[in-house]
Formats: sequence, structure tokens, C-alpha cells
Amino acid sequence: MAKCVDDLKVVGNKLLTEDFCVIEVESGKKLPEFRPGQFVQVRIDGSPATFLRRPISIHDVDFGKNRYKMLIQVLGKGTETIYRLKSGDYLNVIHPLGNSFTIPDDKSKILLVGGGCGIAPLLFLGKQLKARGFEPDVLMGFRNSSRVLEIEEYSQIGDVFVTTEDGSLGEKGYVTNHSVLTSVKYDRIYCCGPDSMMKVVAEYSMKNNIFCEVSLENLMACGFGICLCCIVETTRGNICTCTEGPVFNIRELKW
Amino acid sequence: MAKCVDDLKVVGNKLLTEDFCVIEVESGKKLPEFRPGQFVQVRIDGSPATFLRRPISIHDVDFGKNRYKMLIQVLGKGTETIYRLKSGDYLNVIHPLGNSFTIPDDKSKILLVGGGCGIAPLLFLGKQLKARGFEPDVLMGFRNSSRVLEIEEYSQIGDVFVTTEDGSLGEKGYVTNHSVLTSVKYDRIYCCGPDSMMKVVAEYSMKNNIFCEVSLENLMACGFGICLCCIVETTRGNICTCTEGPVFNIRELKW
Amino acid sequence: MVNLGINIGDLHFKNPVLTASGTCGYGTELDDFFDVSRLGGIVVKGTTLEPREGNAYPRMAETPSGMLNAVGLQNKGIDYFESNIYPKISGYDTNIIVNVNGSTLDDYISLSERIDRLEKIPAIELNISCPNVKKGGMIFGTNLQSAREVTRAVRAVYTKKLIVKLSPNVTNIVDFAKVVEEEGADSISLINTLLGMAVDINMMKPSLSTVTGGLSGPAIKPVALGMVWQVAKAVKVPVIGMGGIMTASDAIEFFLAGASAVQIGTVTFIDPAAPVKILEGIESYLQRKGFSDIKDIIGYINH
Amino acid sequence: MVNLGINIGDLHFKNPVLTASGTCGYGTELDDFFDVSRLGGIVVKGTTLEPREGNAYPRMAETPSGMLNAVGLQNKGIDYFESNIYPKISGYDTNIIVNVNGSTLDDYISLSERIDRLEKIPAIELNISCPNVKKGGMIFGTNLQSAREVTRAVRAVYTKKLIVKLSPNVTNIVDFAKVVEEEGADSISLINTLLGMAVDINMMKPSLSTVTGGLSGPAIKPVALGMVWQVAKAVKVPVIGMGGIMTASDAIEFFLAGASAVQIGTVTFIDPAAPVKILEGIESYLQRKGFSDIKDIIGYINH
Ligand SMILES: Cc1cc2nc3c(=O)[nH]c(=O)nc-3n(C[C@H](O)[C@H](O)[C@H](O)COP(=O)(O)OP(=O)(O)OC[C@H]3O[C@@H](n4cnc5c(N)ncnc54)[C@H](O)[C@@H]3O)c2cc1C
Ligand SMILES: Cc1cc2nc3c(=O)[nH]c(=O)nc-3n(C[C@H](O)[C@H](O)[C@H](O)COP(=O)(O)OP(=O)(O)OC[C@H]3O[C@@H](n4cnc5c(N)ncnc54)[C@H](O)[C@@H]3O)c2cc1C
Ligand SMILES: Cc1cc2nc3c(=O)[nH]c(=O)nc-3n(C[C@H](O)[C@H](O)[C@H](O)COP(=O)(O)O)c2cc1C
Ligand SMILES: Cc1cc2nc3c(=O)[nH]c(=O)nc-3n(C[C@H](O)[C@H](O)[C@H](O)COP(=O)(O)O)c2cc1C
Ligand code: FES
Ligand code: FES
Repeated sequence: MAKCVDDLKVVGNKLLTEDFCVIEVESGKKLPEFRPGQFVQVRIDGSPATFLRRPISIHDVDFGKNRYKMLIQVLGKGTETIYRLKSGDYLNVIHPLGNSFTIPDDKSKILLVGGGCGIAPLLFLGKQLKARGFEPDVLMGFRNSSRVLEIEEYSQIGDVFVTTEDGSLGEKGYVTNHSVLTSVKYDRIYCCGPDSMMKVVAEYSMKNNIFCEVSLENLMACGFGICLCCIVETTRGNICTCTEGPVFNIRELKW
Repeated sequence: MAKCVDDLKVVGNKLLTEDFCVIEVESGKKLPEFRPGQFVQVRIDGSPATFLRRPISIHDVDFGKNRYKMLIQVLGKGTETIYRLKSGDYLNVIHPLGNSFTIPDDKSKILLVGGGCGIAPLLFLGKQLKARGFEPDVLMGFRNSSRVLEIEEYSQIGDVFVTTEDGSLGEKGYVTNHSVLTSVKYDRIYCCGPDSMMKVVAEYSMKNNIFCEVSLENLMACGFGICLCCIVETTRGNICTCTEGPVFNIRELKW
Repeated sequence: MVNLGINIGDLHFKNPVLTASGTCGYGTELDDFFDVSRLGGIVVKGTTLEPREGNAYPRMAETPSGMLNAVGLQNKGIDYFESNIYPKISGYDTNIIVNVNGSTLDDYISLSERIDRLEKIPAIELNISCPNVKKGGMIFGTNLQSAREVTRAVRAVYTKKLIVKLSPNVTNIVDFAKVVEEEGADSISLINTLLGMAVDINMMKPSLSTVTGGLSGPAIKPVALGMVWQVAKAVKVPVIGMGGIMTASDAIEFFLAGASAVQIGTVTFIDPAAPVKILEGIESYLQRKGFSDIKDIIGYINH
Repeated sequence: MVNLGINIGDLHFKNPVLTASGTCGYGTELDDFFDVSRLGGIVVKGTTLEPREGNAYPRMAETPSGMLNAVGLQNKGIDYFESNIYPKISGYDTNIIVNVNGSTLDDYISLSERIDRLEKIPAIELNISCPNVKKGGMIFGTNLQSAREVTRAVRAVYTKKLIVKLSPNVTNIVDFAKVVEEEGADSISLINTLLGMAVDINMMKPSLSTVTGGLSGPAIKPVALGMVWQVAKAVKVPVIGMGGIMTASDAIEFFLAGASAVQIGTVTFIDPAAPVKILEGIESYLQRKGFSDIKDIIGYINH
């Protein structure tokens, strides 16, 4: 699957909260074959503070219209610039990048676990799983109810469970405390979120011998394997998150 | 007259040609007392190529509305950014900067000579002269008729004479060849334009013993006298164009 | 309340934000924009014994996130300073520091002696690092023996606080820091500009009349931070950091790396009120992080 | 038609645009974006005798118009290169140059001997300037005697074209250039990264696991240009310039300053097709200015 540089037209920008939005872009060309878990590298023009591109997950894809979505959380200058884009603006990207979540061959019971902005790649993953006959559950953790994102979207995939740190929506606490984990026996967990969250999910999965893949958000300079800046320590040595990841089986990681 | 930093609101941007525009800005505060020949330092955000501010002349002032105009010629990233501004955008400036043209006390016959974008400060100057009872003539040189700027505006000041290099409007050739210079006896010439043009005007004025002031466009880093980058060699030594100029009597310059 | 005061020996600075030499004139040029007495100190323009005309125009070129200058220490000399500038600025309620330059050892000595007599100047900054003059300047700052000699000679005649400003254009800045400390410097400031160059490809000639010049601005911040960190670990005297500071956040990087004070340079050209904004930003950072004293964060990353 | 060819001795480069080591992998990573055989050369990733895991994460920090890296020469070693990479890349119709690294003199010698035997590698670039490894690396490039020894030793065993890559972290780069020229270098390339640092003020710790790292990108272009200009005037061998080249216009600055070829580094991370765009831009500049040969503009500003 060849990577390429493309100028995408912004066709929509839905502001979810003060610091989250879903931006939809369209290519003038046929989209390459994206797989869930992959990401794109977005060029941010117009600031000396955004010299490098910014990695952003593929949130949802409409292959028919050659469109895809990105879920953006504003952290600094780069994401702020994306947040401010309007329909008609253009966004230069390199895509598609990285490996992808493993779609199982067997009849697994699957849980998607996302935290904050980390839910981004799970929508595309969930939709692909559903299209292949799986019925994944979705467990999402947020700080509080005002930061809960896109529940309706994820409800299209399967049952959605929520935790908030303050209990303002769903169960109180962290995702690993949610009751669904004890009431349902999952074969596979796919997880993306803050490192701290992914580590407890990984630990939980290890202990319960559940297949688990996590998607890492290491700092990247290039995104396509030439700078060696994004490495993670694995059983195979230091390897690049951008080409061998961002998705890793937790058994490979030296966590 | 205290200098200050101000955020000005763009209230209009008249595109004159592909690379010229007149942008009008408004201050929320009372404008300081601008004098003709002075300039402002415009901050250009959004590009590593425009680290420093850009000096731009004060083209016209409406003290009543706290508004003023700038005539912009697109040369690079900085002026291009200004050219693209729309009503409602903001422009951060330091103003007012520099000295000003000398308004005579006597009843002089005055000629304003401008070339290309160099006509910018002459509109404000001409209007102030007219307000004080002078009847200045205006002589403007352009490359060709498609680059002729704002004749109507300058016609409000006095008689306007034009030269174009290809003769497509007015007399053919350079300003110093224009017939008005031989038909009218001027006491004073105020000039702004490319160095090459100002040098011939200065030479002409010297030879004919005419009082002549030119406005220089030296490269500036600060614009208010602290960097010492904008110097010009004068009879008083190396002095700053931004504080002792941009207007100089040609007798001072070591041209 | 946050304590922002720092000391160089027994010389107190009410806060650690100073202006950098050559980028704030004599302070008076900034009067319109803010009350310069709010700052910890003002390091005035590079001064020499005799008046200097500096280099030919063009003296400036913009570069990515920075600029090159080739001013070449244009100034009216110490006599003019003493009679015309000193009276005007000695009323500021802040530490006024003169940046001392010379082409020969004797220049440095005579100039320092002269300034020693000026009551309201509690310190000098010995500039052995100017890349823009043919004689002297950087030569002193890029040769260990010369750096030692000029510091020793000035120390012998100058009785107040002696800050030595180092050049970054050296293989090992720590060697220089140690030498000037050994010779009695009360403080070390760094970095001066990096040697650099730009070419105008349309005119097909160098952008500066001198071909090479001094690079300043955010582009050099990483280099400056690296050197400040190395020097601060290696010497006991307080280190004054500078190079590319645009915001309070930049300044805080320098404190965390070991600087006891910072100087604000090129940013002043773009935002003349930057020094005081940076001062305010440092204060609120300390409050937000729960520190009551600037000294708590100096060299923090080494803890 | 414009002639873009240049030579290093009898080694011909069809054009003067090469990729820089460590910023283009082995060339293959760029296959998706353009035909790498269009370039004058590919300088592959820094290679060592033994595999190296490199430094710990984080290895990267963004800085104003630049970035810091602390990769630390991660690579799978010469054996892996020979059996797995070399076969894949030796088909490119361009000069493939291996960037040679070592911790000891013997490392450099053995590695150069090994590479001398690889038929499709017509040149090596001796990296005596990596700031990101504790042993070797920059030590060789910041000490004149070591620079001399390593160049001499490699020259004694390596029979093809020897390019020596210099470190900018020195007081006088010309001294180093002359020494490696004396010892038989066929070409000199510069600059490697500048030593730099960044601090994360929220975490209150260094941004890189190694504290300091190597600064690259447009921020360093003025420094690189200044050094290329100085070196090109001082030596007879062709100079390969690099440091912050983003556009054809940047590359042309280097040619005008005296570089016979350029290497394209960090920009490739942002625009993987940049090398070939720069190549095209150089060609149209020459046409616009009425030159028929790249050699006509090399060192033009000194005419
Ligand atoms: C594979 C991958 C997929 C990603 N997908 C998404 C996505 O779908 N939506 C989204 O909003 N973001 C995503 N991110 C994170 C996103 O790339 C960063 O938030 C963004 O680069 C920050 O840029 P900025 O200019 O806004 O902030 P900066 O000014 O660069 O940084 C602001 C602050 O955030 C921290 N920071 C920046 N990047 C990271 C990071 N990667 N990890 C941890 N801390 C960081 C910085 O240290 C700094 O403190 C993804 C990252 C990766 C590697
Ligand atoms: C006192 C003063 C008043 C000015 N008034 C006006 C005005 O009213 N309207 C207006 O459009 N421009 C005016 N200028 C010129 C204006 O400042 C420059 O055109 C502008 O800074 C160019 O910035 P840029 O980013 O667009 O181009 P850059 O990318 O900075 O430069 C593009 C090209 O123009 C050349 N250039 C840039 N600045 C100058 C300069 N000052 N002199 C000669 N060549 C230069 C550069 O060398 C380069 O080749 C004035 C300049 C001064 C000093
Ligand atoms: C235009 C200009 C003039 C300077 N003049 C002097 C000087 O006279 N003496 C001196 O020690 N440093 C001088 N410097 C260096 C600054 O004081 C400072 O060390 C350097 O610019 C780095 O800081 P910055 O990046 O914040 O500007 C000058 C810098 C600039 C840009
Ligand atoms: C991530 C990274 C890795 C690098 N690795 C090497 C290397 O292995 N060997 C080497 O000689 N230079 C290495 N360099 C330096 C570059 O080849 C080049 O000299 C430097 O980055 C300056 O050019 P640039 O500003 O165009 O990137 C590396 C640079 C970067 C950014
Ligand atoms: S980000 Fe460059 S190799 Fe992964
Ligand atoms: S532009 Fe700085 S002194 Fe004139």
C-alpha cells in the first residue's frame, strides 16, 4: 500500500467541545486502502512552532466519497490550527501510515477500550469489525461528563459503557474498574488512550490472559520510518512506532 | 509623541492590482499625532520567514475615525500576508515611527515625486500640504499603465503628472525626464521610491539647487532605534534611518 | 508572594530579568513601552573607549526564526556615554550594567577603569565574544589564554561586579567558563551570537556587508540552553542565560537548566514590551507550580 | 539544457543533490514518494560494525524552525547491512554512500575495509561528528589530532572516495577541514548537527533522554552557510554543504557560498519529496539566471 502526500479539502468541522472537534476531509483522488489503527501525518503551516508534521489517527472513513474523519484534541499550536480549519480550507497530509489492529479470524468477543482522545482510531476499527460480523462492546473513559465524546457514533458499533473520573456519567472511576469487565468474558481487547490507562489495561489483560493490542502515541518526527525518533522498547529491541506500530501486542512491549 | 504597540482592526482592503492593495485599519484608541513621512512596524504572524516586523508608510489618515491607510506592494511573505487580510482581521503595529517631511513656512512651489510603491507616504503629505494652503504638483513614475496606482486619490492634492517606462500612460521614460520639471520652477521636491530613482531626483535637485527630501527604505530590524541595523551614511556619520529618518535632506546623504 | 530576587555576590537584582546588550539601546528607547525600572537590570549597548562607526550597510538579514546582524559595535565611545547618556539613565531604579568592548587588552583595561568610577554602574559585562569586529572581540573569547588574560587584567583594575560574556563559537564552552571564573569573574553570561551567514540569491551576493554576522533569536535557543546547562554545572558563580528567549516559557527553560538570571535580546525588536511580559510570566509560572522563590527552580533539572 | 553534473575526483554525480545520512533511511523508505535514482547520491544511515540500539526514548524535540534528535546511531550493524540492505539498494542508479561511524579508531578502520569491498558503494562519508554517542563520534571531530588520525587510518585502508563529515561544534572549522584534506580526504561534507538542548517546563525535565542532542533544520542554516563558505575558500577538494536546506533557494545559497553539492536532511521528514523538488528548483534557477552549468555558480559570491 503506497504512501503518498495529498492535499485534502476540508468538507466539515464539527466542534464537539472547546478543545475537541471532528474534522472531515476529502481527497480529489481515490483513497488508498486504509486499515483501522493507521494514522496520517498532517502538515501545519504558518508557525515556527510547528516545524514538524503532526500524527493524527484515522477516525472514520467513507471510501465511497474518498472522505475520512479525524478526531482532534487541542493540545498546542498544531492541533489548535487544525481545530480552526473551516470547510474549503486545505490540509496537506502523508497517508496512510503505520500498521493496524489485527482483525481476528475466529469468533472472538471483543472489547474496544478508549480514553479521551484515544477513542479516535476505535470508531473506524469498530465499524470494520461490525462489518465482518463481530459484535464488539465499547468501553470509554473520560474525565467528566462534559468531556464525553461521540457516544452516538460508537453506539452504532455495539454496546457502549462509560466511566468518568468524577462519576458524572456512567460508572465512577477508571475503565479498568468498570463492571462490564467482570460480567462479560472478552477474548480480545483493543485499547488506545493515555499511556497510564493503556498500562493498566495491559496489566489486566495479561493477568486474565486476554489478547490485547494497544495503540501508542510516541513523539514522531517523520512518521514513515526514516528518523528513528519514535522508538519503543520491545522484545525485538528498539523498533519504530510509526512503521512497526502504532499498534502493538502488549506481549511485545517491555512495559 | 509616545510610540505604542496597538492592535488595529482591518476595516477595508482595496485590491488595486495583483500585487498592490490599500488596507485600512482602525484603532480602538485615539490615534497618536501622526506626521507625514512617518511609518509603522507591522507584525506578521504565522511564518518562520517573517520573524521581524515589516516597516510600512502611513499612506493616509482619518483622525476623526482613528483610521489610517497603508499602500502595500507584495514582495515576499510579509507583504503577501498583509495583502490577504480581510475586514475584521487584526494587525499588530508599533506606531508612529520615524521623523517626517519638513512642512515649509514660506510660500514654496512644491513637487511630490513618487515611484511605484514609493508614492505611499506622499498622499498623506500632499493632503497636509494642501490643508496648509500649498498647491503641490504630483509626479509619479510607473513601469507601465497596468501598474499605475491611485491617480484619482492624488488628483485631490493637485495636478498629477505621470511617466511610464513604456509610455503606455503619461510621458514615456523616467520621472526626471518629465517635461513639467522644465516648465515649472519648483522650490521643493519631496521624493520617495526606489533608490535608483531617488538618486537621480537628488542629483537633479542638487544641480538645480532645489530643496529636496527623500524617504529611504533601509532594511530594519526594530524600527525604533535600538538595533542600529538601518543606518545610512551621512555627513553626521552612520545614523539610524528609523529614528533620524526615514526622511533625509539630500545634502546630508553621502550619495 | 513570590520572591524573584537574585544576587551576584552582594549585588542584588530585584528580579532575574535583564535586557541584553545591543538589543535595548540604553533602556531609554523602551521608556515609551514600559517602565524599565521594573526590570532586574539593563545591560546597555556595547561600549568602547573611542567612538566607532560600526560596519557598512547592510547590517541585517532575516533568517528562519532568527536574524543575523553585523552592527560592529557602533557607539559614541565612553566620553560621550559619560557626559550624555549616563546622566540620563542613572536615575533608573535598576542595575545598569555596561557592556565593555575593546580591540586590545589596554582598551579593555582603560575602559573598565573609567567605568569603575561611575557610581551608578554596579557591574560591567566584559564582552569577549563579539563576532562582528575584525580586531579583538571574539578573538579574546575563542582563545583560552586570551580569555584568561583579559579577565585577569580587568579584574585587577575593576572593583565592582565583573560579568564575563562568553562566545558560543568554541569547541568547549566549559573550558572558557572555568578560566574566567578562576580569574575572578563574579558571573558568567552566555551566549553571544553564533557566527552565521546568509546569501541573497537574486543579487548573488552575501546579505551582509561583512559576509558573516551574528545569529540571534529563537533559532539559537537550543544551542544557548545546552551551553548554559553545561556551564552552570561546571562553575560556582551565577550564570546569566540568554539566546532566543521570546516568552516566559523560554526563560523558564533557562532557569531549569541552571541560569540564575536571563537576558532578553532580539525579541525586544519585535515586541518592545517583551522583557516585562516575560517577567510577569515567570512570576505566574512559579505561582502555578507552587514555588515561592525563583531560586527553587534554578538548575532544577539536575536535582 | 543545464549541466548539473559534478565530480569528486573521478567519481561523477549526475547532479549535486544528495540525501543526508540519518534522514533518508536507506533510500528505500522514499521509494513511494519519488524515484530516488533521480538524485545525485544517497548517503545512507549511520552504520557501525556492531548493531546499536541507540539512545532511550524520548529522542526528539521540536524547536523553533528546527528539531533536536538523540537517535544515537541506532542501526543493525554492517553484517545486516551487507546481507539485507545492500542487495536491495545496489540497484539504484545513483551513488550510494555509506556513513561510517565508530567508537574507536579500529572500528572506523575495520568498517571502512568492509565497505571497501562492496562493489556498488563508490564512497564513504566518515562521520567524526555525531553529537549523540558517548564514545567516539564527536570526540574525533572536535579534536584536531584525533581528526587527523582517524582520517589517516581510514585513508590507508579505504581505496575509493573518502568524504569526511565535520562537526560544527568547534572553534575553527577551517583547521579541521585542512587537516582532513592533508590526510587525503577527497571531499569534505558539513555540517553535522549543532549541540543543543530543550527543557519541558511542564514536566520540569529535559526533553531528550540524553539531555543534549543534535540540532538540525532551518534554524542552523546560517551557521552551516558560514562554515561552508569558510571551508570552501580554504580547501581545494569539493565541499558538500548541508544544514537546514528546505528549498531550492536554500540550496542555491550553499552553491553560491562555495558548496559543490548539497545534502538534504531534516526537510525530508516534512516533505519526503523535497530532494527532488529542490533538484528541479536548482535547474530552473540556473535557467532563469542564464547559466548552463551548476559549476558556474559554485563559490560565485567570492568572484
Ligand atoms: C499515532 C498517533 C496518533 C495520534 N492520533 C491523534 C488523534 O487522532 N487525535 C489527536 O488529537 N491527537 C492524536 N495524536 C496526538 C497528536 O499527534 C498530538 O497531540 C499533537 O502532535 C500535538 O501537537 P500540538 O502542536 O497541538 O501540541 P504541541 O505544542 O506539540 O504539544 C503540546 C503538549 O502536548 C505534548 N504532546 C505532543 N504530542 C504528544 C504525543 N504524541 N504524546 C504525548 N504528549 C504529546 C507536548 O509534550 C506538549 O506538552 C496522535 C499521536 C500519534 C503518535
Ligand atoms: C520606512 C519604510 C517604509 C516603507 N513603506 C512601505 C509601504 O508603504 N508599502 C510597502 O509595500 N512597502 C513599504 N516598505 C517596504 C517594505 O517594508 C518591504 O517591502 C517589506 O518589508 C518586504 O517584506 P516581505 O516579507 O514582503 O518581503 P521579503 O521576503 O522580506 O523580501 C522580498 C524581497 O524584497 C527585498 N526587500 C525587502 N525589504 C526591502 C526593503 N526595505 N528595501 C529593499 N528591498 C527590500 C528583499 O531583499 C527580498 O529580495 C517600506 C520600508 C521602509 C523601510
Ligand atoms: C543587533 C544586535 C546587537 C548586539 N550587540 C551586542 C553588543 O554590543 N554586545 C554584546 O555583548 N552583545 C551584543 N549582541 C548580542 C546579544 O546581547 C545577545 O547575546 C544575543 O543576541 C543572543 O540573545 P537573543 O537571541 O535573545 O538576541 C547583539 C545582538 C544583536 C541582535
Ligand atoms: C534524526 C537524525 C539522524 C541523523 N543521523 C545521522 C547519522 O547517522 N550520521 C550523520 O553523519 N549525520 C546524521 N544526521 C545529521 C544529518 O545528516 C545532517 O548533517 C544534519 O541534520 C543537518 O542537515 P539538515 O538541517 O538538513 O537536517 C542526522 C540528523 C537527524 C535529524
Ligand atoms: S517517526 Fe520517524 S521513524 Fe518513526
Ligand atoms: S531599525 Fe533598529 S535602529 Fe533602526
